[in-house]
Amino acid sequence: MTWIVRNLWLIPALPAVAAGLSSLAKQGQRKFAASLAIGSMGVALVFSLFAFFHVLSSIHSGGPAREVFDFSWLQYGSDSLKLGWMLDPLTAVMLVMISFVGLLIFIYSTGYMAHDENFTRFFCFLSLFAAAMLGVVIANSLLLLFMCWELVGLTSYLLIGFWYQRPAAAAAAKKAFITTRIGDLAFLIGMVWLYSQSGTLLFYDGGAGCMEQSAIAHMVAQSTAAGMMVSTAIALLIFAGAVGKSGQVPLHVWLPDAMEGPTPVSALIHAATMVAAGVFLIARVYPLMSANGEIRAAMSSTTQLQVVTWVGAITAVFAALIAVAQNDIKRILAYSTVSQLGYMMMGLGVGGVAVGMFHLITHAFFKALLFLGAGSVIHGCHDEQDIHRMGGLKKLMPITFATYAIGMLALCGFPLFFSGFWSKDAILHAAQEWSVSRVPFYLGAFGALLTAFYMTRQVCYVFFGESRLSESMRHSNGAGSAPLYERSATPHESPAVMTMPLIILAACAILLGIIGTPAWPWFDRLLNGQPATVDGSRFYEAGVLSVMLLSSAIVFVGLGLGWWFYGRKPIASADAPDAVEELQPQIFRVLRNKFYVDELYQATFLRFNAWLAQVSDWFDRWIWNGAVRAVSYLVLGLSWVARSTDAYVVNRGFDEGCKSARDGGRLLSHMQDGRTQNYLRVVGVAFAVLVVFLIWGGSR
Amino acid sequence: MTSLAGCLLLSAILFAVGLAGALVRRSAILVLIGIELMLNAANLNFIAFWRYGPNPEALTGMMFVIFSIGVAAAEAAVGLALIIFLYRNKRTTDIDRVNSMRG
Amino acid sequence: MGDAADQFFVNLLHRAVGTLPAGLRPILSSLISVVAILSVFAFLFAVTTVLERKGLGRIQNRYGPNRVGPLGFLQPIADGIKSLTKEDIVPHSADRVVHFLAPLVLVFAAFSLYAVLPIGRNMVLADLNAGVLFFFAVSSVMELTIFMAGWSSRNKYSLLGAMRAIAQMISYEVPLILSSVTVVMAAGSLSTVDIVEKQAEYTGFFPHWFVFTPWGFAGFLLFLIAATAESNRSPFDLPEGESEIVAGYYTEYSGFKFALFFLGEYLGLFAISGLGITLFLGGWAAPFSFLTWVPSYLWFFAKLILLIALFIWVRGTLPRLRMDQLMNFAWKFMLPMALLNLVTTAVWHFLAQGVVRWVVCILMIVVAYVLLGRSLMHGSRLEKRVYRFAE
Amino acid sequence: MLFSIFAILTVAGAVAAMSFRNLVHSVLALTFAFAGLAAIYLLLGAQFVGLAQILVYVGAVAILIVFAVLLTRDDGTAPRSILSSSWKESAVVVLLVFGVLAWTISRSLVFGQGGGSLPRDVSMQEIGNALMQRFALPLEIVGALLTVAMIGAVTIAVNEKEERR
Repeated sequence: MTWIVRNLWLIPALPAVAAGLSSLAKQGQRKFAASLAIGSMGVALVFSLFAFFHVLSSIHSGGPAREVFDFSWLQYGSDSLKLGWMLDPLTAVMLVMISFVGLLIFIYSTGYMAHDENFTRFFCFLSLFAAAMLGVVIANSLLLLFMCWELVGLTSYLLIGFWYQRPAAAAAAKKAFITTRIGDLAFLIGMVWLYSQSGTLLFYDGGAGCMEQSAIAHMVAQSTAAGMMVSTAIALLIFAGAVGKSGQVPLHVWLPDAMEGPTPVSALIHAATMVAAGVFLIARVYPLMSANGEIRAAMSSTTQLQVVTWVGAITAVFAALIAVAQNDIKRILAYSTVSQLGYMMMGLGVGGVAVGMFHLITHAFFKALLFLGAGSVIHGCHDEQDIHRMGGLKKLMPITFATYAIGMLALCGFPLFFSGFWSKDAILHAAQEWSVSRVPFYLGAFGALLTAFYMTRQVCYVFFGESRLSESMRHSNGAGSAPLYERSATPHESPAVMTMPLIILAACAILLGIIGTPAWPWFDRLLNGQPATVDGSRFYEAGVLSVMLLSSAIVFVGLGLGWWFYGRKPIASADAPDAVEELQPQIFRVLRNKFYVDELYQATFLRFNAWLAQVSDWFDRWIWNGAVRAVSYLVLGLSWVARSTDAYVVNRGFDEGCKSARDGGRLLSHMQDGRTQNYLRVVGVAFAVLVVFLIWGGSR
Repeated sequence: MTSLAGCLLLSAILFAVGLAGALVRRSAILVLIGIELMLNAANLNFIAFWRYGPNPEALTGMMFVIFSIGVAAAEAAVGLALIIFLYRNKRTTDIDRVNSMRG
Repeated sequence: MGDAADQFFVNLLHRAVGTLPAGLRPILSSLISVVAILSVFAFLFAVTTVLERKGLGRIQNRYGPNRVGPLGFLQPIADGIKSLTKEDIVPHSADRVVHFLAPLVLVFAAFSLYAVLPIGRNMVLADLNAGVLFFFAVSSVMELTIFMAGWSSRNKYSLLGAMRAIAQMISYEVPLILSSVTVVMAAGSLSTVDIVEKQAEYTGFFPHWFVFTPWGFAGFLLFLIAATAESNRSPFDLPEGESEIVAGYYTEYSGFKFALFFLGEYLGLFAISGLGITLFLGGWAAPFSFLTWVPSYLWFFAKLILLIALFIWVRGTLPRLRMDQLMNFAWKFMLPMALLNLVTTAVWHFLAQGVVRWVVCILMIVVAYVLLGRSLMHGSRLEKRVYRFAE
Repeated sequence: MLFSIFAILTVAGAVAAMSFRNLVHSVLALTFAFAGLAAIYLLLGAQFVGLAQILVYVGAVAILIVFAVLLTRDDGTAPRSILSSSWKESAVVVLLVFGVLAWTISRSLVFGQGGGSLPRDVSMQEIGNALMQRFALPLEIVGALLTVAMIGAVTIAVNEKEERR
């Protein structure tokens, strides 16, 4: 076992140490904290590159693709709990991605947070997050992974609520934390179940691991009460954790709110790395996901994978639809993140690890790029986030515009030159060949269209036309925690420390596409642990070319539509209503004159979209929030359920029903008078009853 | 009659007395005392079962009591700290008047 | 001949008991030895009072008591008669029962401390295999009695004194116990008898007392200081600091009860010195192998007298501390040193015999001592005095 | 014989502790009860536990409670009765619990069977080995718990004035 494998723990350890040290730093010591965080991240990146090339060489020399290092953590009785880390292509790729993007975002943050007085705290949290995330990636034990997973959740909570003075931020942080808890609970149950089944939580332990043949077979063999295989049940439980963490329907509600945090955080945590952790988790436990009974061994896709696919596909379209109707620049990106995550899940479901992971990697780069660009825009416009109030930034912030455009094209999947195209194309191709159903394929295609559309809309609003910022200055006099620096009325290009990362990321967003083309499926092979070969003929394999053509066509349609609606003529003023929300007669006329498909479009799609947005919004507000609350107020659970239902009725307008329900709630809550002795008395009675019951049970 | 039953009866009586104190009195400190008493009753049971149990060599009951004494010390410290804090805020230790948790 | 003299009292006891009916033997034998111990140490108490007063007198350049009897050595008798005949005043608002119980329980506890002290070969009342633990358990009861005394007599000085005493005793109980635990670790037993047996061996003519090891020496010093504080003697006599709070927790006591408190204090002092002797100074073991013919109990009492003399000397020499100084000393110096001493003992235990472990252990202790002292000194700058515990 | 004496003393102490009006008195009675329990432990051959009981409860917990009592003088507004408002129901519950316990013991198999022979008292070495080997993990956990409890107690009860100083 080589040095790098034995000392892989150094990679997360370094940022962790940095976090610890900078937590001791005083508020004033900005340079110290920042340099510490960035330095540690840089070293971590170097180590990650070592690891990466180690894996490459071992693959090309036909060596083992996966090396693990286990150690026994604590001894209880005769048994012992083992933790460990592993180095395999998946880990290596994720390591490089995280530490690289993380490093760039750290550098960017020094510029973005320059005016915040809690600078050191910010970097302490960031480093802690990086440490936890790297820990997730290298973990070879589901337990270790879970610990780091929770740590990641915690840091996300801390960073969303970084500006805790804002009630919105605090609420968002709480929401994110609690919502993900729901998924994590399922995850925990699944983990415990897995342990009880396989007796270990190590993934790979020389044949004894829980992701290896024997354990899988053992789990496939049994079946639960509902008749489903134990492996399926566990896989679904774990998937629930992934759903919570990477914002799939129905647990996506927290992700848009998470944008209350500082933009670098949104970029690092809620676009590039943490939300991808769910996808990574699924990829990590893929053996379990694809575990199939001998009976149905013939059929390619397992129940759990089908669930993953469907959830992913639905999420992709669902979030994309919402994104079309948003006005906050960051929320648009957030919803697009959700939908892209849906793509990844779908890719995992239909096409296996490589497809999903490839999209994860490319998405990490261009979405980080987009967020940082948005951050730069916000920074330049003095914390203005409403795209109606921007515009004309193309001239004022040229670098930002260029990089943002690249990112946007990559996200839309603009053909041939951008990484997003190849990864999304791979997913679509896999979806098309999926044996179970074609519907995910169509959903994905539709999602791609929408993606192109709303990104175009956003870019038009933000960068084209003439600036509407001056008037917005009147509207928003210092939003929330606007850092106090001289407010030049005109937006300005951000400092180099912020634009450099943008440029680098943009370069990556273009170049990364190369490693995943059908002609040279280097990434795919890498994850499967084989060297890759260049072969142009693969383009002409079944369906590849057609799918490519189709998707690029979709992209062009989307871009075209977007441009048609928004870019063609500059938006008049900040208060001018959205072009598509049919409030403007001339756009109506134009559309009608154009071709009547658009009217159909108007009548069905936009209404549907608005309605769907409302419905989902309503869902967010009542159902899922209600659930979250119910969990949080366990003591008043019953009465709270009553409350949320009666609120639901209020929405529909049945007041008397609501009143009765509320009375019921109050009644129930009266059981909780704060008298300790009453509780104690109840305990005593319960004890007596229990004893009597047991004795009689025993005598029978 | 120092037999197992004797110990059990004694511990039952102690438990009941402690419970009475914890339930009937209104002073928070005395409630805490009652709880301590109940704890000791439980300890007595452990010792008794260790002493008359199948294999005293295992020392399990004894160990349990040692640990429970340690935990009881911690519990007393924290409980009294809480009571003092309560007193500092409400100027009373009468738990009839401490019911701000009522739903 | 030495053995006969050594075991004289033991054999005597056996003889005396042998004449009795078999049923009563165990009870009566222990009863007899209890009586013996009571009388011996009560006598020692009487003698010590005189010696202390005379010694202090000489230190303060005056004669001590020298009227009653030859050289005033009958003074204690006079004192006893006086305290017996004095009127026993109980404050009106006092809590009579507790006020009455406190001195009795104190003296009882103080006497029961001697149950586990081996005052000579085979001369121990009860060889519990948790003897040291017993000692500390009982001595912790004494704190409660002090509280009873202070609280029951409804007097602010009494209560203040009691609070001070309890705070001080609890704080110093920690280093006391920790420094004794080192010995327990080394001897591998909690039984005082075993501990003494362990020390009663000789290499050449040199004994295996635990004082003669680095950790033992440090432990002994810590033990001495903590013991002084435990028995509320100067320079740690804040609880009854006459100039501050009249007489501490027994302000309201008079006559015989006061005498009982006095007795209890001194008995506690003897007992804890005896424990120190047992743990560190080899109990009844002779200092040199060629002196083993001297009866063991004589050695014990010789060492006891020596320690008492040391205590008297200290009392005559050192001024009284301030309360916060007291606490700081306990928690910032004694406790860390005691803990480090534990570690040192473990190191000593696991290192091989020879020069190395001496060097290592001495270095550990000395370095720690210097560093700790430096750091504590470093913080202390002259500033306005804050009566944190007096307010 | 001895056992029953100690038992009676203990119960008397406990009852007194629960029924005294003056809290300090009840604490003293409580220590009496604890001492009785310790004696019973010694009687049952659990020397270490008995002495630890005295050391911890009489030496530490009692003092702690006494301090708490002195630190919380209740203001005069408290109603005269020492019984809580809902003491009747509580009494019923107590009787119920005790009845159940006694009934259980009375119909359990061990009832009426004579005591076995006293096992040779366990040496400290055994206890130490057990603590250091089989029960090492619980020991460490208890240590951690005590540390945490100490810190927590200090932080809860620390006086704001002293904080500022």
